[in-house]
Amino acid sequence: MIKQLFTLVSLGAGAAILFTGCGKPEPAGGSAGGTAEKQLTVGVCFETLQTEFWVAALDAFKAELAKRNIKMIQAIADGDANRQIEQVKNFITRKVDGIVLVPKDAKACLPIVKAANAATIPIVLFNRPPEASGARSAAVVADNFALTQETVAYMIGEAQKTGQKHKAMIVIGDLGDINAIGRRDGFDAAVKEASATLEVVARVPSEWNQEKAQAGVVNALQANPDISFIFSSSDFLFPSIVSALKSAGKYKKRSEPGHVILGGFDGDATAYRMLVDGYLDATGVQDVYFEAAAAVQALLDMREGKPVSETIRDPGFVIHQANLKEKAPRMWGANVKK
Amino acid sequence: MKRSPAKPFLWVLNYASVVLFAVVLAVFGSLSPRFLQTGNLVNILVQSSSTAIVAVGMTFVLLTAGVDLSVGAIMFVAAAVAGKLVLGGASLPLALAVILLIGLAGGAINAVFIVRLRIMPFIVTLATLYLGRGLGLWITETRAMNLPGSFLQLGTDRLLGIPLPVLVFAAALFLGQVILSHTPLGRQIYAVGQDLEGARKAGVNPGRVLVLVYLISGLCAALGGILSLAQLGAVSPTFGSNKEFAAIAAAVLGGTSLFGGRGNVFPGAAIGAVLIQSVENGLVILNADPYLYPLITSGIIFLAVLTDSVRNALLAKLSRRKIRVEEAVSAG
Amino acid sequence: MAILKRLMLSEYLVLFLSVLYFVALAPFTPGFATFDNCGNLLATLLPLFVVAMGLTFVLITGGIDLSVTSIIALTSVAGAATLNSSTGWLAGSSLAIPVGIAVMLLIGGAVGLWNGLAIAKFRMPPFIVTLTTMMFVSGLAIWLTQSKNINHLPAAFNALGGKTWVAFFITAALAVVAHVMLSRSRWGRWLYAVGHNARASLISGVPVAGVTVSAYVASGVLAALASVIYTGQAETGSPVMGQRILLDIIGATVIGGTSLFGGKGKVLWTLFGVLFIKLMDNSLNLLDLSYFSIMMVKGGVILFAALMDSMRNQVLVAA
Amino acid sequence: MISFHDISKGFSGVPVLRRVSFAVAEGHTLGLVGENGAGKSTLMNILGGNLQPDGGSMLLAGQPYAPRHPTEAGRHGLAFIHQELNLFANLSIAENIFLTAFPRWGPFPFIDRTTLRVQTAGLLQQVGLDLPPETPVERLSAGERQLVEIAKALSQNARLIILDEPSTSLSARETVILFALIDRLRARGISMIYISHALDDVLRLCDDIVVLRDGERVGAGPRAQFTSERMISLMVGRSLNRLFPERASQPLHEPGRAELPLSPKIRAAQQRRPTHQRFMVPMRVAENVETTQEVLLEVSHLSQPGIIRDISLVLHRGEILGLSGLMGAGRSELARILFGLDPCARGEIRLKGSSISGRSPKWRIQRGLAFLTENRREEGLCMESAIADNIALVSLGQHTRPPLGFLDFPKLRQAVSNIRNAVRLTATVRDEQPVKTLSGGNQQKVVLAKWLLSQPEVLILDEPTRGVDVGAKYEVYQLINELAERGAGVLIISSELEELIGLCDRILVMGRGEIRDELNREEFNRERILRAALCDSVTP
Repeated sequence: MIKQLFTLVSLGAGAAILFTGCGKPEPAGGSAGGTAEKQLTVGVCFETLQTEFWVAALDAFKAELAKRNIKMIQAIADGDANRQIEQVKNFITRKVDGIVLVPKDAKACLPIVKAANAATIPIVLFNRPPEASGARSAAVVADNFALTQETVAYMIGEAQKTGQKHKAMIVIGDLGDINAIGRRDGFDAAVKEASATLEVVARVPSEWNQEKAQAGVVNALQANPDISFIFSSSDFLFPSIVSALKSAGKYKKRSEPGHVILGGFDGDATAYRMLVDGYLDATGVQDVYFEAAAAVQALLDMREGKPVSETIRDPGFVIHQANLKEKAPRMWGANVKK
Repeated sequence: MKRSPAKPFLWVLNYASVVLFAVVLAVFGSLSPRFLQTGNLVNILVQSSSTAIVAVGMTFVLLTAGVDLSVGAIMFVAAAVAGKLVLGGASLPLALAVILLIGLAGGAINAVFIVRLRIMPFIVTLATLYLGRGLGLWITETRAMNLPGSFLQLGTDRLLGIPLPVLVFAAALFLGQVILSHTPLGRQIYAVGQDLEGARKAGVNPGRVLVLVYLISGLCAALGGILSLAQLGAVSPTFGSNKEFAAIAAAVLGGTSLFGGRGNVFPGAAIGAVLIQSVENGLVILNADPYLYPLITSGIIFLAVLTDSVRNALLAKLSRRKIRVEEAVSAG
Repeated sequence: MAILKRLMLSEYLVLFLSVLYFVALAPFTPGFATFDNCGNLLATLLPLFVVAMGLTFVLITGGIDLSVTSIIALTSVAGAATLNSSTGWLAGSSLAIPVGIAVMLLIGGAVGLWNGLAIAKFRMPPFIVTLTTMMFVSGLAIWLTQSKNINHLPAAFNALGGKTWVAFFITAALAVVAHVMLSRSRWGRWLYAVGHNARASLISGVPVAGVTVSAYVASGVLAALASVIYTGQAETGSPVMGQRILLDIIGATVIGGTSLFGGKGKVLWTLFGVLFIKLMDNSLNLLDLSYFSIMMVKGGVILFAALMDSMRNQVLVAA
Repeated sequence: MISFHDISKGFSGVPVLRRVSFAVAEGHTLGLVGENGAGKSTLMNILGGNLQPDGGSMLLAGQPYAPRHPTEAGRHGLAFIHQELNLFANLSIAENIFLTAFPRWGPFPFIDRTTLRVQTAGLLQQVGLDLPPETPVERLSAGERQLVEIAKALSQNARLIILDEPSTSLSARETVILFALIDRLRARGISMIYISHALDDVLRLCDDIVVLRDGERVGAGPRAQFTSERMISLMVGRSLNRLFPERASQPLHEPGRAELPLSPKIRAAQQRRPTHQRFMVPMRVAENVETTQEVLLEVSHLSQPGIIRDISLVLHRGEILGLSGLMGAGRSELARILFGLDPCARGEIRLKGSSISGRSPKWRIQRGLAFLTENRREEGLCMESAIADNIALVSLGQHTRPPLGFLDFPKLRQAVSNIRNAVRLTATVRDEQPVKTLSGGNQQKVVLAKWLLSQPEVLILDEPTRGVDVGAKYEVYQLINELAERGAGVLIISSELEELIGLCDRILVMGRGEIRDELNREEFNRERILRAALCDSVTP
């Protein structure tokens, strides 16, 4: 009994330490020295941190806000729309001066935006546009659909150069995730035009899970050893795809014969490496830095009542062998500290 | 009881999971010739090896009427730390050793809370699931880590023409089954699962048994982690998530009871894991509509468990009659 | 020591812990103890409580229901598909909302019925049955909607969840009914009896199969009702609604003191459990912790609560 | 061998053992008797290291002995054979016997199956159990399991074996085997403590006898000094002049027994029969007292392949019908079929004229059928839940309040307290107390109370006095009598012949799932019954 009590107390202490230990957000997020006028606070609420892209984006915001000496507080909804509502309400409770929100999806965010409006706190939606509605907000978006379509179009161009017909595979993300769907649709749209050169023989659901992706690709290659065109809905799946290709002995540089045309989305470090090494043909890159800066700027403008356009488009860009040198600096994956 | 007329029929029921497995193979085989190619069958084994091994550990736990929800988290933490080490220039063997150690440590933590502090396994491992996931994300800074090729080597290397993962898979199964059916510990595990208090009265030390069981589970989780690392060559923030459910499903598919005391590693857990993987494999090979995957997989699992319980009901009936006959004999 | 003992034995232990937690953190947590925050807390607490109630019934019979989250998802999209004002089958009709909700409850009940029958009639293990149901139903929800969300829900419907006081009254009413059914009805007694000893109950004339099935149906229906609130709050029918809250639901119910082995549980306990979990969530992200530390603290606190509970039981045994 | 000196033990202040002292001589068998709750089990738990005494000491073979843990007791050569057997149904006989001492392959941690098999076979032969060692225990009858337990004790070459109620779950034949075995063991110089309510067995088997009452030693000495009468009077503290109340006679009245508040109807019935004023139990019909020709239960040509064959019987109002036979003769199976728990292929069951074949137990209960199973712990009670809840379970339906049909708690509470007085549940136990905290006798009374509350007309009682102490037994018998006298039909299954002979109007003898013989009260005769039961087995 006493022993138990002891353990209990020590455990409690442990929890407390955890609090204080984790209580301090990473230095980048911390306020960089107080200045004369009241320091602004911005709440950043991400839907998830499950892929490198989101981490990079969060870092981009940390950097951007630190640069402007704005305090940042963060919350991650871990993929739960209702929890996200709760978290933003918490921001409002804390009277932040602005909110950056990566909504779980384009529609579920409406009540959030309304709440922010009600509290007259400017809110910017990051990376995903809201549904048309009365709610006032600005949105910084890179269009999954358009950018994917562009990327795949480029890949198809590469494919046509080879002059023969290609069998294609797409690795689809989590069917419950709006991004995954946007990219899938982009792929389909692009492929539809090119039915002459391309036949889609495998659609592998990955649930954003590397193991499933890897197994899926291996199996697809088993079924169609002659697949020569693969699009991955996210760059973070490339390690799995590569290992699958390797085990099938199909992982070849562009220069080598039997090269499989590879394309992806996000533009992370892996993709960058693969581009440099000449394995990857193209990937659709979202310009995180542009997006972060634009979002923060929009917030400030809204505070000062300046007009801000409903949606700020991140053109994004397809990076490929041809434009690698020139585009690399703006590819977030090329700059991620490893 | 040897003379029971229903014997062949009973055999079919007894090996329901095996039969179902055969059916699945037959169906997919008939739909796509490629499915039954050795290459593909090997793929299935390789791909199911990780889950299967975790399921082996899970079977041990389930046999004691416990559950270990933390296996996925343990995999993640172990892989994350190992990844850091390797990227920090540590040697591969060291990394592997560390993974296994972390697995044991995870198991030990669960064991302490369950045995010493007498908290329900479900809650303890639920908590360690959260702790582990959080810890892992902390270590990886929620970034994906790409590991050097040496890991992938493990996944593709072959010994006597058999891929390493399959060998590890086989070894784990063999070991697990031997421990369960041919060592005192194994039989005591069954006893504890059947009736913990009774076991204590009978002089078994349930604490010791439980501790060992959770250690084994942790170790198997780590081993499973190594195998998936060997196939992925990377650690993503989702590494090992939902592994616990996959493992439990596999074990239960193999006829292991969640109430303890009944089940086995072979064919049980093995068949369970391989069956699920074959279904997903087959679906990809047939290029099925992605939306259908969960529907079909769950359908088949349900079917397997259904046959299993029908079988139990029938067995109960038959064995009741048998008892009567026996007693009539022994009374005569 | 004596006072500590009494506290530990009290069935309000979890409530005390929650209050303690609140008081302890209020000073350090900006905006924790404010009125609107308590509003938010309530808003997020209500639907979770509704699902957890259903789970409580099932746990009392000695089963478990992992399919509740998938029921939330399916009913969410089914309801939305019925009553949304753009593409809904009943778009604009005055019947839209009642029929839509009826559809949701019907589906929830149907899924529960499926679970119940599989478990009671075919003696299948609840865990695996509801696990497969979870996989199937959530897969179905996503398939039917082809991953798309459904919105343009009528304001009146959104109010059911969006307006916290409405949700509050719905939940309160449900809680009272559930409580009375458990403690004052014959059905309630049967539920506990089945959880304690199904064989003895059968021989004592308890319709064991019926009782079991009814528990799962109740769980399904309550999940559907929770879905009404969630959907209203999100103003959207989403095929992945509530996908990630399963562990929260089970955790809350069990922390409240409901036993996973059946025969033990109360609506009130579940309320405390839910309160505890939600307090934790809320405070943790007010504290601006990075989300992996949130996970870890959560784990720690769950262990802590469980430890309290097991100590309490040992005190009980000693006494 | 072992000696106890002033052993005292109390639970939360309530003394359970008061300075108990006695000794077991080397190679002797000591009979330990006493009512349930007299402290026998507590004493044995202390001996076995499950409990620590508050005061006093023990000497084992002259050495101070204070086990802290069951395993320690085992190491000292003590072996316990408990009332509820501690075997693992999912393991084989061999595995159960050697669970903690498997023979191994030399230094390796692997079980040496062949040695295991051989050794087990040897042990099974010693205890006279003719089954393959790898038979799963779930296939064994209660009696066979008992023998396995003893084999286990032998395997640990125990010097002191404690048998707690070993014969209760055994059929006549198995008892014979057991007793022979005990004699052999004693011949081998093994000391034993034999705890039982079957006093004749104690007299037959034991060299010395110790009687406990309320935690005190009230009698001790060599067998010669005892008769069952004396033991009973010592145990109960008052002398019962009869073991069995006479049928349909004026039951004796003891002071301090609870009076029941009676329904007007019953009261009216009483006015007519003043002799039955005492200890009434609520009954639907209280008119006809003598055994009548009115048939309550009629079973015709009931058959279930492999279970029972062509069973026909009638049970009249006010009759007590005994069902005798070996364990596994199909008695309990028949009962389960009658109650609708197991299927039956052919034949018909009629309750009060209307057929109830194929109906659910619930349906049968509502029409006045009640079934007290032989397996209290698994089928009779919810051990974890409160006494009151257990008692109320069957009759919740009769205690609801319109319009919503919610439970009427005051009414329910009243009914429960009436019934618990009627069955004379020990006054000190509280209604909220979980059943598992009760002694076997009180548990059985709770089961009875549960069924009496539903006011049945036909009761099927399967081993109603198993594991029940003498005093309680007597009260159970009286309850059964009253029920019959007040117009119920009782079908009672029992392995204790005396019980049936003392209680019944008629006895049916079953064997191999058939009815072998039928005896009316005047022709009751042990030999004939036994012969019918064991006609085709070795006669004792």
